[in-house]
Parts: sequence; structure tokens; C-alpha cells
Amino acid sequence: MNIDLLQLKRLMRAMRRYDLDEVELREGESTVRLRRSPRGGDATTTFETAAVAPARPSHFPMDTAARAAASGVPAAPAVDPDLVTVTAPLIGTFYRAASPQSRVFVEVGSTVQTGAVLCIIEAMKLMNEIESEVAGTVVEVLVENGRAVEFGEALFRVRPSR
Amino acid sequence: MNIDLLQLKRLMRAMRRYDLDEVELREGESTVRLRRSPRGGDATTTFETAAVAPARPSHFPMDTAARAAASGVPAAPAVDPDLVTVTAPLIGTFYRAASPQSRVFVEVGSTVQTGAVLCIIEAMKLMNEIESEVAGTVVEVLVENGRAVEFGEALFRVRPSR
Amino acid sequence: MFRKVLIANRGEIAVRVIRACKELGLRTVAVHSQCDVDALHVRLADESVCIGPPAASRSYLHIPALVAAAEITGADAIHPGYGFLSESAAFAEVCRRCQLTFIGPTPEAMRAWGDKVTARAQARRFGIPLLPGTDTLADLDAALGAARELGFPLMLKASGGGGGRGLKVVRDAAALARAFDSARAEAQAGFGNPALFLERFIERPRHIELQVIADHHGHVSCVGERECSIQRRHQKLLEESSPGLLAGAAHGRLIDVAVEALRETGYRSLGTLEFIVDEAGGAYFLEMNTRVQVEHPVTEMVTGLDLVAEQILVAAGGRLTIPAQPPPPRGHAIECRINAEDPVTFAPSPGRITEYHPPGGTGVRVDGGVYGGCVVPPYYDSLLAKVIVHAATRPQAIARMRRALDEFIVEGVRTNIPLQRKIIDHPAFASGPMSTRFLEETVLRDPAPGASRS
Amino acid sequence: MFRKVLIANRGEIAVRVIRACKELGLRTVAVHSQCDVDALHVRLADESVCIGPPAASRSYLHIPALVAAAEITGADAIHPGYGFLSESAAFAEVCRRCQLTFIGPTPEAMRAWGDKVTARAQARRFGIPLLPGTDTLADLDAALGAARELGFPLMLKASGGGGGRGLKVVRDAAALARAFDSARAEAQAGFGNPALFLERFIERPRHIELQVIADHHGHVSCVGERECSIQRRHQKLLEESSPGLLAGAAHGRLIDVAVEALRETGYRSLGTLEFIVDEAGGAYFLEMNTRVQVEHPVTEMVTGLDLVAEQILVAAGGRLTIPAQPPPPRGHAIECRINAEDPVTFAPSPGRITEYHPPGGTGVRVDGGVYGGCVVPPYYDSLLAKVIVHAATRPQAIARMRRALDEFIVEGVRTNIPLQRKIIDHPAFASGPMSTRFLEETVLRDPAPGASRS
Repeated sequence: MNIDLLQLKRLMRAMRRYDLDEVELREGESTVRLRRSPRGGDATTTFETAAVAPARPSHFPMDTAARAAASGVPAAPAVDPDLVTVTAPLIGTFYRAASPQSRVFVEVGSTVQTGAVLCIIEAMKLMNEIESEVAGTVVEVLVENGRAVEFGEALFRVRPSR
Repeated sequence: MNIDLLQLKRLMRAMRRYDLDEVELREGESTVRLRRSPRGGDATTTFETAAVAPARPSHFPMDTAARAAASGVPAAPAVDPDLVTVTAPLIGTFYRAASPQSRVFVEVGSTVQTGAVLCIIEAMKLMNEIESEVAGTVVEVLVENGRAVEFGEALFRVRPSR
Repeated sequence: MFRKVLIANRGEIAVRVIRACKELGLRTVAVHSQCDVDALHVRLADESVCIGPPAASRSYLHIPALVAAAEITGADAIHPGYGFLSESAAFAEVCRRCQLTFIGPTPEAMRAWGDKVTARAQARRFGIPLLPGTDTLADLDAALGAARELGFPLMLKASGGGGGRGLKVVRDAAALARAFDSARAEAQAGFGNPALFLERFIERPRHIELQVIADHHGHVSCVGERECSIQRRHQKLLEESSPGLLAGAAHGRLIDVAVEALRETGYRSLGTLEFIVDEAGGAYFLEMNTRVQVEHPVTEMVTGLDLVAEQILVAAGGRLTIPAQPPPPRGHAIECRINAEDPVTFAPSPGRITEYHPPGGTGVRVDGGVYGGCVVPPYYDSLLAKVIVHAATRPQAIARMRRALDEFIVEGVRTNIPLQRKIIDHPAFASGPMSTRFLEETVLRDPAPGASRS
Repeated sequence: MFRKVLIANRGEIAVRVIRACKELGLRTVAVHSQCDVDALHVRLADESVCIGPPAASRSYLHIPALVAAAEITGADAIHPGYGFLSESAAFAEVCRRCQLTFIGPTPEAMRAWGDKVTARAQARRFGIPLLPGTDTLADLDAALGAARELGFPLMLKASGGGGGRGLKVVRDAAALARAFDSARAEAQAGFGNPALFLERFIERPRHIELQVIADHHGHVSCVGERECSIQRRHQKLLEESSPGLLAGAAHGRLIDVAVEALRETGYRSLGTLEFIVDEAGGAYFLEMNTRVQVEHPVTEMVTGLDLVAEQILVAAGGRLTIPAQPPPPRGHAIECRINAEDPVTFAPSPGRITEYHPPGGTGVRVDGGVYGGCVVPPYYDSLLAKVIVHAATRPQAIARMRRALDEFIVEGVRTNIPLQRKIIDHPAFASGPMSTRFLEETVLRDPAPGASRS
């Protein structure tokens, strides 16, 4: 599918402008689906992309587009209002483990305490450990290992204990 | 997929305008699906108003603006739908009498036959007599003697006989 | 100087003239048809008058309405723009009779240079080169004899025709013999005149023109040349200006004879001499336009002149401030005409412009006649705006135009921006020069010219 | 040459740099804070990255975020624009360490010329004239002695002050005597340093600057001068460029010593030397800006150069194509800064721009950072766009600017367009020259300057 970055961005902007919840484009085996969750009548500028079935491997242009639209947003209009979304406090490269040989810090189902390391974001050759601010259970890992993340991008969803 | 972004946007606009929830287009292997969930929706209309119907910028010369708005319009949104509005069939200077010494052709209350001269419009030194196309009673004279009139400008209102 | 100028036009050229008047301190009157009540030129003028219904014949072409509009508003001059009545000697005459200054040449000069046949006679008289050809042909034998002298290919043209009508290309004697009788019959039927003549046919001509301006004090100046070969069906789409478009020596001589001809015939306004240029660089006079051209901004960009202001000033009797040898042009300019039309089918696309974002920045000028929210009516030509870029070199100007077209957003109506992008991106455009058949032969036949971009 | 340039800025200058990159065939990365996600620079760039929350200290001024953004997008150069980190030698150093080309001078050159005190030392060394003044004064007696030599009026300045802080104007010996002790105490309290010095005070100075550019091959060129005297509280509002702003002989010599100083100190980028000019035409070096200026377009208009493209090219090691003696500037250019602020109270006016119609036509350039429908956030400076006009003469440029300002429509936020109109219409502006006190003394005190229009 020949969707370029600019086109995709424009599409996302248009979705928000025209208040659409979902756009799905399919050609042959490629699919792009953009989805926003419904919200109360107020004109919040929140915007979320979900399920970008990747037509190509997940590297820049494509995911910048997706994330650019997602960023600038508290990123938490979650389906389940009880979930806590952990967002990137800085931009850099997202790693789920301390080294390629190590086990991932957390996966879906992991129980975490406050202060537990969830992932690493590398920026300017520095490995920044990102800690959980809540105790609970990881219910979603939103970013693949090794991918670049922007400021404010949603990384994990955690269901707080009790 | 050759997504024509403009077409897609038009589609989105149309969806919002006609309050559709879902549109799916399929052609061969290509599919486009757009979905909105129903909502209160008054917040979304503000954008369109701004984009599509800009207010006339306030610093355009006022008299021009006023006249421009008046002209080019059938000029007959009369309070009384039974009245016939006589408009200027050409531009020029409006005279209510054949000469400064003469009596006016008609005034409010005058009864006119079809073909009766109502006024003169002078253009290029020619005195053009403007005749009534209806028989009836003059109920309003809308333009002062000696004033310039545009094409289509309302001159008189006549109540047709019976 | 005038006090108040009525602009007998609409769209971008009306806006252009209003801008020039404002900068000269002159008051302006816009005229408009009923459907143009909210048009940009109406919004920008000091006053406006509705002159008739949408049909141009009853508004923008209706001389009594225009003159009456000048009378009731107290305008003392009329600028005709281009198109509509801009080349009507009759209109210029009515203006004169009504003591309104027509901002253009005298009716006599318009007849002498605006009419194709008289203009060619003038050109011949002053030694401006014309396409080799014949007078009216007595019969087929005369035609064959002349053809032997001139050499093929040739155009067999009807004296009564024009604008491409009544024209046949013949490539050898046999074709000429076959075409002669039927062409004669068609000429009689189509134009009421069976007369035919021959003229050299140039397979892939370029279209080049000279911009001239003259005042009432004997000053005539040629201020630059323009390349206008990118055309579709004789409609120019993209124009360029830079020094040295015409080959060296021919160039200087051409300008000299053209300036001389205009001076001798008492031409006193802005004008453009159009030439057809063959593959060998030979230039042949085609016709003269006695009004401002759509593409005048490319000349303004490389010279720094304001041609419309100069046109108004000389009409008011002012002295031309441009020296006979104007300062050399600087850099290269390109203009793209942005039309409301389908970029593939060329079908006009009237409607409401819902979003309008013109390009800006270094070396970019936009001459537009529309704004976001306005309606493009279906009654007139489809030109919305012109993007003009200026840069030190042609490759830089091309890069700048590409960038400017990318920025230009028009929504609600379809535009030819994608087509202009295709032209600008085409490798043959970058290498140049192009003939008037470039667009149809090269760009429009290319299945995926976009692929040529890196 | 670079492959991909990250623009570490926002607003009109980010758009300006993106345009230059596009024309050079370079890919672009925009960075933005959370509130700028829909900003024009984000829309025009090839890629964009959110680098932090709205507060500039955590986004546009946050070096680690900018460098990380360059790393994850694979950018190999960073353009800092103006403001933000454009004059941070520390940032330039981090870039160098991270193998990113900082598009500007070396950190060493930034320290040498970007710092006021070092720059003045450099200037003194190379004979660039400085305001007559003293070194640190031992006591009041020394001050009175020096004052007798220098003549009044004088500025009594705190060595630790700057930007107008710690400055007292004294008009005679008695005033100096009265002010000395308290100034010393205040300097100690305010800057932790009681040292004071004297400098000549110019009652009504003009602010004039020289645009220079230098490459890595020893070429240094001064490409023009700008008049920037229309200011309010040291903020420039309107700038001009034309040849001959500085008086004849002084002018040539000033350029020569400035060019020499930059060559000798190995300066290799775009830069601006700011001068204060007294009533007699004497020019005194104030400071140097080691980055692109807001007002660079006026120089581009009269020279036809693309200064940002040249800045990028020399940063990539390219050779300056401008000759040491550049072609003479043509005509006159004026720039008006259009700010989102109340034209009377100067209070910032953030909000959503509901309508935006920039001017166009002959000799008009608009460098904007906004569009109809976008939001002007309250976190950054209020510059929305710059209108730049170019014409043959200053009176024509003024007429053109008046026309352009009339056409410029911005709704939804208040702008200073009415104030710019007031300046342009003021008879004292037409007669010129103006001092830096012109705006506050003449325009803002005038009860109804609009009435001065015919």
C-alpha cells in the first residue's frame, strides 16, 4: 500500500476534525486501521491510534506518523477508566530489557510494585530506567522492543492493585 | 491503494453533515470504511462554520459591503409576499421625474397600469424610461431622486390589482 | 493623474490592478456580475457596482453597463485587464467619447497591432521577421510552385480562419494536392471566403514573447522576454523569464526592430509581441497583444519593475521612468497558473473553496483572485491564482516552485496543481528547452511521471 | 551535504528553515511540544517528533530531548533558528560531541562573538568603533575626571548589568555626583558586583546592522545593511534595507574592518553586527548575533540571495558563492512583524485564528508560521508572520506596505496590524530617519495619527 507519512498524518487530522471513530483502509493484504475511542461531547483534542496493522516493518516514517498524532495527548482515554497508562517521560529508544540477553522487565500479567523498572528509554547514549508509579498488574505493552518513542507516548497499561 | 485524500475528506464532511455512522466503500480488493459513533455533536460544527462561511472581515469598507450584500440578490425578500418589486434593469442614475421642473411619475399610493413609466434611469447620457410590468398600486419608493442605482437594485414595491 | 479607476474585469487580474492603483494612491471601483458579489476583487476595491447578471455578455462584456458604472461612481479611467473587453477598439473608442481614459493603447493603435492581419503587415513593413509563406494562392499549381520554393512541411491556411481553425498541415506535394480542393470548399463553407495561403510549418516550435512598454513622450522600452511554450490547446499553463531566451544576435536585432516599429507607429502603452521560434532558433512574429498579459509577473520578478503601475502611469500621460536600456534582468522566474479544473480530464471544477492556503516565503509571489470560503462560479475562466517564483538560477527556481506547489492547499474544488507538479518534476522540463508540444507529447503521455522524482 | 535536518525551533522561523531545506533537497524533521502538535512547521516537515510539554524549558530548550530526537530520526544536522538555543555554545558543543552538525558557528566562535564583553574586546582589537567610555571607575573623582573628557550626557553602567538593567543616564556633573554612590550600592545588591563604568549616551540613536556570511574556505562577505530603529522596549517591530543607510566613507571602512575581524577570528557562518548610530552618523559596535535574524528577509529582497540556504550550505562545508564584492542591492525593502498582541496595550493575544488571509501580489512576501484554524499557544513569543515588501524606492515600498497591511486579515486573535499601519502612515516615518525612540515618542504619543492620512 502506498500510503506515505504525510498522507497518513493528514488522514488523522481529518479524522479528528470530522470526528470520526474509525477509518479502515485495505488493499490486498495490507490494512491500515485508525481508531479513536468515543468520548463525551466536549471537544477534547485527545486522539488515539490503535491497531495499525503494519504493512511494513515497524520503523520510522510509518510509526512517526502514528505516534505524532498520538502525542501531545495525555494518552489516557482508555477503554477501561480504571487502567493507568504509563507514558514516555522523554524521547528515545524503548527497550523492554536491560540487554539483548536479559529477560524483559515486565510482560502482560506481570505484577509490579511502585518503583519497579518497566523498561529502558535510551537517549543520548544514556539508559534511562522508567519506573512504575503504581503497584498493579501490567495488562498491555503498547510499544515493541527497539522502537523510537516520543515524549508522552503511551507505553504500558497497568491495572492498579485493589 | 490510491487513496484520494480530498475525496476521503469530502466523504468525511458529508458524513458529519448528514450524520451518518458508517460508510464502507469496496472496489475490487480495496475497502474503505469510515465510522462515527453518534454523539451530541454541537462542538464539532464550530469548525465547519469557521472554514466554510467566514464572516465578512470587518474592515472592508462598510458602504461597499452593505451595497454588495444588497446587490446580486433577487432583492425581494419582501415582508408581504404579494408585493411585486421593480428592480433596476440597468445601472445608472435614478430620476423620479422627466426633468427637475416636472412632477414625479409616481408616488406612494399612485395607481399604475402595465407599461406606465415609473422612473427614468440615465446611463451614458441616455434617459431610459422604466415601465411597470404590472398594474397596481405603488406602496413604496425605495430610492431617492438623483441617486445612482446598480443592476438589480430594488426601486419600487407595487401591490398588483386584485 | 487619475482620481478613480474603474476595473472592468474580475478575478486575479482585477485584484492585481486594484493593488497597483492602491499603491499609486488612486481610488478604485470594482464592477461585478450578480454571482460575483462576494468575489475578492469586490472586497478589495474602495467601491463596487453590480453591472448585470452572471452571463459575461450582459455584465463584463456589456459596454453601456461599464460606462454607466464609471459615470455614477465618478471614475475617470477604466482598466480593462486581459480578456473581456481588453482588446476591443470599440470599447476604447466609447471610453474616449465619454471622456474616460482607457488604460491601454489608442483605438487606432489597437486596430493596427491588435488585428492579426494588420499587425503582420506592420511587421513586414518594419522588418520584423514573419513565417515564410505566400499571399492568396490562385490555384493548386501556384500552391505547388510556392511549396517547392518554401519546402515542406507547410500549413495550408484559410485567409478567413484563425486560432487553429481552417488549418491543414501538409508534408509533401501529394498531400498538398489531395488537400487543396477540400480545404477550399471548407474555407468557403466555414468562413464565406475560399482564399487559401501557405506558411511554413514548424514541427516543434517554442513560444517566446517580448514585453514592451511605451509612453506618450517617444520612449519605447523592451523590458524582457518570456518563454511560454508550456501550453495545452493554445492555453499557456506555465511561463518563464530569464535573460538570453532568444539566441544572441537575433535577439538584439529583434528587439531593435520591434522597438522601432512601435515608436514609428505611435504605440503608447504596455504590449507584448509573440514569436514562434523554430528548432534552429529563428524567431517569427506571430501576433501582438495590446494589453497586460497573464504572465507579466515573471518579467516583474526578474526586473523589479511594476508593469501595471507603469501602464497606468503612461496612460495618464506620465513619462516612462524605465531607461531605453533597462537594467539587466536578475535570476530566473517561473509562473504556474492554478486553475479550478480536473488535473487529468481538464474539466472545469467550479464550486465553493472550503480551504485555501497559499504558499509563502523567499522568492514566492502569489497573485490570487480567491479566498477560503469564496465560490468559483461556472461562468468564467478557471484561473484561481498564479504562483510565481524567483531564484538565482533555473534549477533553483524549479526547486522553489516544487516547494511552493507542495505548500499550496486548495480544497472544495479540484485544481491543476498535480499537473503543474508533474510538469515541474519532469526530467525533460529540467533539461529544457521545450516546444509547445511538450505538454501533450511528453507530460500527458507519461504514465507515471511522478516516479521520476528521487 | 546533509541528508536530514532537524529544526530545533517552531513558528515562522521553523517554517522558513524547512522551506530552505526542501529547496535544497534535504529531508526535514520538525520537533514540537505537546501544544504545537498541529502547528504549521509540523505540517510542512517530512517527519515530526514530540519532544516535551508546552513549557519551553522542557521542550524547545531541552537539549537532551532535541539530541534524542535527532538520534531516533537519523538527522545529521540541527538548525537552531533564532531565539531558544540558537546562541547556546553549550548546545553547539553537545551537537558536536554527538556528531550532529550545528548549523551555525563553532562553539568557540559563538563564545568569542556571542558574548557581549568578549565581542567588545574583539571589536576593540580589530578597530571596530565602540562607544567612547571608561574602564571600571575607582571612585567618584575618577568618574568626574573621565566625564569632563567624554562630555555629557553619559550612561553610568554596572559592569555586572546588561539589557538596560543597572543603567543610569546622567546629564551633568552634579547628577553624576548624586547618582554615583547609590548606583554602586544597587550594583552590589543587584549583581553582586559594585563595579561601575561610564559610556557616552546617545539621545536619539539609530539601530543599524550589517549582515555578514562566511564559509570554511576563507571567504567572508558583507551582503548589506539593515535599519532596525523602530523598536518598542528593545523589541524590533519594523525593519528596512536599502543601500547607503550608513554615511558614505564610514560605511565602507566599517564593512572592511568587520569583514577583516571575522576572517581573522575564523568566523564561519551567518552573522549580524549591530551598531548604534549617533545623530552625526557615527557608528558604534553594540553586539553581534551569531544566528539568523528575524529581519533577514529584507536583505534577501534587495539582494536576491537566500541567506538561510547559504547558511546551511556553508555549515555543510560548501563554498560561499557570493563574491567578496556582492552585486549592488536593488531597491528598498521593509518588513513588518505581525504579532498576536493588542495594538494598544501590547498584551499578548493567544487563541484560535479563525480566519487568515495573507496579502499577495507584486513585491510582497509573507513568512508566516500559522494558518486559518490553528491555535496560537500562550507559551511562546507572539510573532505570527512577517510581511516583507520590495519596491524600487522607499516611498513606493511604503505605499506597497500600506496596501499589504490593508489586505492582511487575521481574526480570532488581536494583532498589531493597526499599530504597523500607524507607523507606516506617520509623516515622520515617510520623511525619516527615525531614532529608536521614534515609536514611543512619536507614534504612541500621537493621539490620532490615522488622521494624518489624506
